[in-house]
Amino acid sequence: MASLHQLNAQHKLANCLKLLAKTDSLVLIEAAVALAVQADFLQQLPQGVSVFALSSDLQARGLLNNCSPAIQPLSDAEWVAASLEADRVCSW
Amino acid sequence: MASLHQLNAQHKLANCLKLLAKTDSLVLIEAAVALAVQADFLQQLPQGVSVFALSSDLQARGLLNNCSPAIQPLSDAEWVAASLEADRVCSW
Amino acid sequence: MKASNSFDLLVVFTQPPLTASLAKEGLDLSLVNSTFEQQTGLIFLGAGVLQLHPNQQPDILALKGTQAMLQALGLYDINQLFVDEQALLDYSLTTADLLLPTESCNPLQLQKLLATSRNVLTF
Amino acid sequence: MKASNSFDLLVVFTQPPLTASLAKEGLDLSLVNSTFEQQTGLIFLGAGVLQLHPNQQPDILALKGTQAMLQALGLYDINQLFVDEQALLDYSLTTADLLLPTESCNPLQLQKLLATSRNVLTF
Amino acid sequence: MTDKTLVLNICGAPYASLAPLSALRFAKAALATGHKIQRVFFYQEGVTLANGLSCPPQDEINLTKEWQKLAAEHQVELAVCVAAALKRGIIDAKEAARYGLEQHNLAEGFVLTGLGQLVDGMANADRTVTFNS
Amino acid sequence: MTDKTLVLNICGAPYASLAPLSALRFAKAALATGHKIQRVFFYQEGVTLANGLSCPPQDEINLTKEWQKLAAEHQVELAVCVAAALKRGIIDAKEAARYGLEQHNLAEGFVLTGLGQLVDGMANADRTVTFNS
Repeated sequence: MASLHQLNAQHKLANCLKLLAKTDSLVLIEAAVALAVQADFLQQLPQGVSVFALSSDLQARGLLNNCSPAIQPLSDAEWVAASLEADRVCSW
Repeated sequence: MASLHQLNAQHKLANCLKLLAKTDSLVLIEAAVALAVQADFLQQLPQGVSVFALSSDLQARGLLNNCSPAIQPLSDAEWVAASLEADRVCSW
Repeated sequence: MKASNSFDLLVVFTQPPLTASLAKEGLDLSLVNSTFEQQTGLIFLGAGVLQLHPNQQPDILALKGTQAMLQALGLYDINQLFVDEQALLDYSLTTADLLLPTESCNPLQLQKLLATSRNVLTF
Repeated sequence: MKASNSFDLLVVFTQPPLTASLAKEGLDLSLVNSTFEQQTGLIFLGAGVLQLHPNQQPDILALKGTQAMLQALGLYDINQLFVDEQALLDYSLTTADLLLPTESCNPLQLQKLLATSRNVLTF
Repeated sequence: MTDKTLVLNICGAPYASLAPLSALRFAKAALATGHKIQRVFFYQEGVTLANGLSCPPQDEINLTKEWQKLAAEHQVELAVCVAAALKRGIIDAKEAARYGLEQHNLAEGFVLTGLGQLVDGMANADRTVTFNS
Repeated sequence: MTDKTLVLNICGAPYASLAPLSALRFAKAALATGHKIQRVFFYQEGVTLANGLSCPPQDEINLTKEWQKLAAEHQVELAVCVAAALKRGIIDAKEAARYGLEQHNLAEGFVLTGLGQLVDGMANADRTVTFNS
């Protein structure tokens, strides 16, 4: 019963982490894709969480090439698919 | 040339701290008065900073009696006076 | 913790009282959800626990506050309120201090509430 | 650092690019300020340093972005751009990576800019 | 994974947030991959997208028009929370008359409705996705 | 400390923020202690306070009316950034005609104007105080 957490702002991460189970996934959207290039971001997450970031949001901000290899860029179609594959979407 | 930093949301504190000099003052307004009852808030500030919180904002949220004694409640008139006494107001 | 909880909708409050009209809009939705016979659970997360702080006087700011709506939850059969154990510590509160009866939850318990609910909305 | 800076207005950018229209509105104001012969300084603080990240393609989202406005700053005699040294580290950037020439500042230098400016606005 | 029914819940304003734009991208990708958008609900600041008087600069995207176009092409319901809308000055001709106002501004294609439409949508759709401010 | 000239810059919307309410409290306290509010400037989401069609619930404060009242009683200028307002669908009769719109919604007592009015205010007032969202 895994959730997809949809995070759209960096400052909401602390609350998101309280509900983010290690079997859940996280997708960074909008300006929160800045986390994908932030040095200490990944180590704040529980081991095992799959992390995605929207490709267009990264590219629009010039961050696609700087994105950590541990973070998987998603097309909009893949974003829709991930939202349907999870048991629910939790938008922060 | 001291500034009065006016903080209205907890999540803006990190950026505020970057510009908050030890000779500056900080006034918590609106929902940021929640910081006045948060255990580890004061130790994040540089030594010497005067910290205020708006009395009405504390009272409206039931927090006036829980407010740390190191934080001085301000009436609206005192808030105006503090804004004029400082050399500038930096609103976050 | 009532381990068998499974809500149609979990409403998560994350902000202190009188942060815009977020809490009011979350409570409006909770009440309407209940009138549609949907099981509703509420989580007070992080600074959201302050929503249940006693002695709030929103009228001092000419604002309405949510005290009456919180008191009405029971009339709508919304009795399952969960609070973030860590947030209680951060704000030096215990469940006994709060406006309504709640259950204090550790991170795994909070995560389980999410994992067993059909929908979730954060305010 | 040009120690004698004293600005009529300091504009502080704190958000990553394309966070609502915050940066655009801060730049609009900076340009107008300059046409009123007011000395304007810009600080890029925290995630705001990403405003100057190269290779932005806002058109991918059908958005306008601020690249043209940033390039126009020089035409308006706004040449004093300051960036938060710690934020550059946090985002693995150096001033050489950025879209425009900037001066990297430590906390005391940033605080001095504020202490010597008449007005300040944060975006 | 095809042919699922989706409800989108838009809670952020244009300009102050990217919620209406991100939801539009999501909706287009969902429709292109064979899913159905049953309803788009506008709540909180999201209701301001339904302001028919907005005049964005000519070289910028007009999100209200984009949503009207998508809704017309794909028979998507654009449901606006009436309580949230009235507070924020988004009002149709009927409500304007009731409040004694001479002007109104609800954009064509949007309908003022109750929160029940969101609850009904969440209960019945395969998935509800919220776009916050 | 008496008789200073203040400019207030309101950047947050009603409901989505407390900016218009906090600024109102500040303005009342400033006037009560002998200072002058030279101008209130509305920028970013703050412009939505000037929506004359807002219908708050009867038992809630009507911030648009409160500001109109204060402005009338104390000759305070309510200046709304025209570019920010047009994007967000806050428009007066003159601009509506220019854009071919049949309706308009700028509340009485508010004036659409340029950003220069904020710059001029900041340059000349004793103190400018901003209220963010």
